[in-house]
Amino acid sequence: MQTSVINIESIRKDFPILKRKVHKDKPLIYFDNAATTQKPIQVIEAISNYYLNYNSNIHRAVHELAEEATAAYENTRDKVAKFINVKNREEIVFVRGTTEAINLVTYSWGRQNVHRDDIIVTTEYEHHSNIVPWQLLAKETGAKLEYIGVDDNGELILDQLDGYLDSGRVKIVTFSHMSNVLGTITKSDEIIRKCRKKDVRVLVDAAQSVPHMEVDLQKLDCDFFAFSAHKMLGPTGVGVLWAKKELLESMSPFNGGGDMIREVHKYETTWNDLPYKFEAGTPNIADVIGFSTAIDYLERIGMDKVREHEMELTKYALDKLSQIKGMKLYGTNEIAKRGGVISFNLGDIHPHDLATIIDEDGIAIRSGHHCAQVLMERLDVAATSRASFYIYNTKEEVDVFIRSLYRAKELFRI
Amino acid sequence: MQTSVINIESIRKDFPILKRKVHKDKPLIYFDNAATTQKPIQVIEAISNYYLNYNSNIHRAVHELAEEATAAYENTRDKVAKFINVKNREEIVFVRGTTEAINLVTYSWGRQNVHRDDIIVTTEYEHHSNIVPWQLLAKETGAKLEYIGVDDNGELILDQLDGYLDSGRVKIVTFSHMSNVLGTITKSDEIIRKCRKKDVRVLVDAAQSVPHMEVDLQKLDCDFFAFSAHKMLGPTGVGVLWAKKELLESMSPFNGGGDMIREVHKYETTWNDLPYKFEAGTPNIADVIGFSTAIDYLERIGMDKVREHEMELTKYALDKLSQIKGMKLYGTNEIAKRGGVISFNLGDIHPHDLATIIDEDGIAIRSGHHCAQVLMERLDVAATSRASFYIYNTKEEVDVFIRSLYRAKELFRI
Amino acid sequence: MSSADIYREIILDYYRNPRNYGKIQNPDIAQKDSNPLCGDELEMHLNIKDNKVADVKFTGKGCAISQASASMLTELIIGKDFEYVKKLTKEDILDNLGLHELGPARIKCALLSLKVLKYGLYSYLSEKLKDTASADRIKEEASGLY
Amino acid sequence: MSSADIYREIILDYYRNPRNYGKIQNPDIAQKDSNPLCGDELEMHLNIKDNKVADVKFTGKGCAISQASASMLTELIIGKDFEYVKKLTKEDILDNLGLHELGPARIKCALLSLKVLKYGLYSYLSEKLKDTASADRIKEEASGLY
Ligand SMILES: Cc1ncc(COP(=O)(O)O)c(C=O)c1O
Ligand SMILES: Cc1ncc(COP(=O)(O)O)c(C=O)c1O
Repeated sequence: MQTSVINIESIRKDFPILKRKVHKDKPLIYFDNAATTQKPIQVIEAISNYYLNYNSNIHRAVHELAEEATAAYENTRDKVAKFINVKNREEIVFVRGTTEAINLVTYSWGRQNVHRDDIIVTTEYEHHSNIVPWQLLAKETGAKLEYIGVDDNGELILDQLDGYLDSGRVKIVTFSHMSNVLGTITKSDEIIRKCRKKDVRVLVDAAQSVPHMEVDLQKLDCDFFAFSAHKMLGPTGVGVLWAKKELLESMSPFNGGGDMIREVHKYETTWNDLPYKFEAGTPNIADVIGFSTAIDYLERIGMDKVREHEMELTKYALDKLSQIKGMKLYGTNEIAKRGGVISFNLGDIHPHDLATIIDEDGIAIRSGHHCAQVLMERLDVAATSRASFYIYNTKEEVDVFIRSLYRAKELFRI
Repeated sequence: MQTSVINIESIRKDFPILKRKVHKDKPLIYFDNAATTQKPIQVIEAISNYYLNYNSNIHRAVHELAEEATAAYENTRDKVAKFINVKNREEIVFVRGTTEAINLVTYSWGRQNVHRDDIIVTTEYEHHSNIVPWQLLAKETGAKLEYIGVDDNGELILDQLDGYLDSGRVKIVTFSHMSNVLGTITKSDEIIRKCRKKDVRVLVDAAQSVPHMEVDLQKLDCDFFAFSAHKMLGPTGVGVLWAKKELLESMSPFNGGGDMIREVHKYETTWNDLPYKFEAGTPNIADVIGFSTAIDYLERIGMDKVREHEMELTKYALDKLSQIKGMKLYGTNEIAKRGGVISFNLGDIHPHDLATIIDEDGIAIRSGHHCAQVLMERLDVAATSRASFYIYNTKEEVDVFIRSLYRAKELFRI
Repeated sequence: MSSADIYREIILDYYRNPRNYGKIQNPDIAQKDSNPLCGDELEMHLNIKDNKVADVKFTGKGCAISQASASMLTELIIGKDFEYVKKLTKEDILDNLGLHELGPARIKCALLSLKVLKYGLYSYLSEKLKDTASADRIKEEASGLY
Repeated sequence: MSSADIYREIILDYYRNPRNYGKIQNPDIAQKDSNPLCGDELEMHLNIKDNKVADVKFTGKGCAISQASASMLTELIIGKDFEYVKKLTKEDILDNLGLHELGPARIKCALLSLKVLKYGLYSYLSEKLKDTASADRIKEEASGLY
């Protein structure tokens, strides 16, 4: 029972973990993709292959291994640039993940550009990674942090942005391209258009969008853009910060150390060219190289197909879920406005209890606050359960999931 | 021709890359271990195994994959604690590498504790990673950066430290446990004793020591300690910051984001317990797990044996090198005072040219400033060539290296 | 253990109808904690009289395991000697709940209330009774619980 | 290419006895750069008269390839039309050196002097001649060299 758009049977063969059993004999149903995705064998082998055949530190040596490793590492940069359609490869900075990317911006750009009484605007549906760094910056600089609210359909109340912008004191607006709890796809174009008019900077947290839909940075006219490899078939420990060249050039470095310098003297140092100025120390070479293969994999499927598949699956799941008595679903039910992330609560079953119960049936979902406690407060819940899909998930798996939810209801006698 | 202490034949079998040929038909001789080491098959397989069988995000989910991944990730923390003999596992913070570890300290501890006119003491033989972050901190706070000089034997002139300490204004002394250029093993005990008397903090950059000798943090009474997995058979993208609990507790966080928080509210946030307060965002899970296997591997050999083997090899190489006319060797020739890192210059052959020539013979060495430009200025050279050894290197390889140096001399007609 | 074993009638009952839920005015011990990984919160209030637990109440939000565990813990200690409370172990709690072999994530839910209790005792012992030796031991126990 | 092909007599001669090594007092163009990866440094000075390279000198430290390349570049352009210099390409330099198929790390050594020259031309064109169109093109070329 696959969706109509992609050949899931052949895709699933590339993911050896999907053959494993959990709790002795239950086939794994992995619905925790918003947390991290599984990796195709091609990515796993690309990493091994690096270590088996051309492992070396990069950039500074002239021996053959170093040249091969450097070429492969830098090749990923080109691939990322193409994947999100940016012109200048030197605008792609490799970091550990979305979290580090955003912290790089708050430390390097923020401390230079945000001052007392300035306003930083974020939203109520942000991941902690896009709240806490700004709180730290606000505390250090005396700036104010303001939130765009979320309406009952799970969408941002953009009128509130107008109010903030009218103050003339907003320095940056930062928001997630897609909510990791509600699945809402943010109306980025509208926000960016408004910000452009007031010359306000925009950061897009794309941790949940780049893995699941086509993104074109030459159309999306933001200033900073961050995402993680591990949420898009890639290895853990790699992420990307993209920023406009002029901005990166104007920013002081974040971490100091090897590779990011031009000349070090005892009391003064000059910086290397972009993007190296922001890549201090030995980077995560093997995993950056592995990430390249993940992008290849997604490109071969086609991001439009990935999106279509997830829409079909999400619609299928929402239809079935909404028929369960006692089911509370969060976020919009307009499929075009959301990604393949479904948050819910079932009766008075606490999400942790629910996750434990359905884990017994082999189903991995996430339960808790999903690093979005501000949103939990807004929704007035302590936690939700969250199922999130990716290219290897099937309608059949959704059926097993639904049956497991009925079992949970029985156990809780509701 | 192996050294007397370890069974190299059997070790070499674990490193598949050593079977590869470079420049068509030359067996690889890898002498660039100070930059990064090769990885045994066990480590490579541990990483694959994670992705093939239990890849999941950690700490926050209750499903079986997440529990397995969390246990394996946290198990590495225990292993690291034991390896460097620290009592409290929560003092082990995983970072990307030594560079990030030191930056974490300068940002989190430094900005809280270092003020205008305070003195930060470093040394002339530091890696850029242990200079540039302190320069950035000094610039921000108005503190002064002072250097302990290096004598002609390649050792620190510790009298100079006394002078700085007498000023009563020193806040921290930071030095590498072993120089990555000269191989000098720093007299850490003496430095630390002096600092303790004046209640001055000490950071030890252990990037070159932990991989090559036994380290016991209950004896070495420093405050901060940093090293990288990739220089000790482990994967790229993982490093360790160890610091005393009281210090970590007193420090404000570095990066903000998921996992490092206790409770996030719109305008205020509380921090998670140690060590999580300093591990923001999805960590490099796979590679932390792989690192554990690297430690197992080293423990099986025994760090005393690793050290002995390298001493024997270094002595062998130094003897042969010093017989080459026109050879300039840097650093002490007392084997007990140095590690397996040999920097040299041969006649007027520039190190890059030398590296290119011997690369043709399959030998990978490093040439350049080795991220130690301050030391290059002190030595009054633009660059050196550097050969550095590890457990899989043999005397036979040293012989090939020596022959290749004679070929370089011929090519340069010296 | 399987869900059917965990979510027995009695656990669900304590989850839905928690005994000793609420707060005490001017308690001798008031302690609060949360589990940063799942967001569960728990606060315990105790009154100590004549070396006995004269009253105990809790408030919190969280899963069935953490709430039932907290509620059952209050019942376990009310009226008991202070010494008894000081000696409570992880195993006592799990026995009392009838929950064993919980996974590493869920065992935290079961033990959150004991952790809160122990930290409360620690403050009480060190600040009010000036018994630093016992206090330190209990703090150690609390931080090593999970 | 093999070392024997790279380190020919002529390259070593230019490395050891660099022609046009030194500085010019009050040069029309003075440009400096370093290769952050290997630490090689290079500075070029030029005088332009009647649309011709009247004089050119360089100083620097680095490997045989980078120093020989710089020295041979000065010889190549001295006395030449300004237009000729503006049009110099990567291939011209490598032809002149007789070095082809250098690896990605070493090709930077061979091209550092051309990069410095182009950045120098860029400043001269944009600041002194106000020819922003040519200047921008040359800057683009310089930054795309390697
Ligand atoms: C002494 C020393 N310190 C710091 C570093 C930086 O380590 P990393 O690049 O892994 O951050 C290195 C190695 O590059 C080193 O040799
Ligand atoms: C919307 C969003 N932003 C940021 C993050 C943080 O990403 P990472 O943990 O890879 O740094 C995540 C995922 O955890 C996310 O979903």
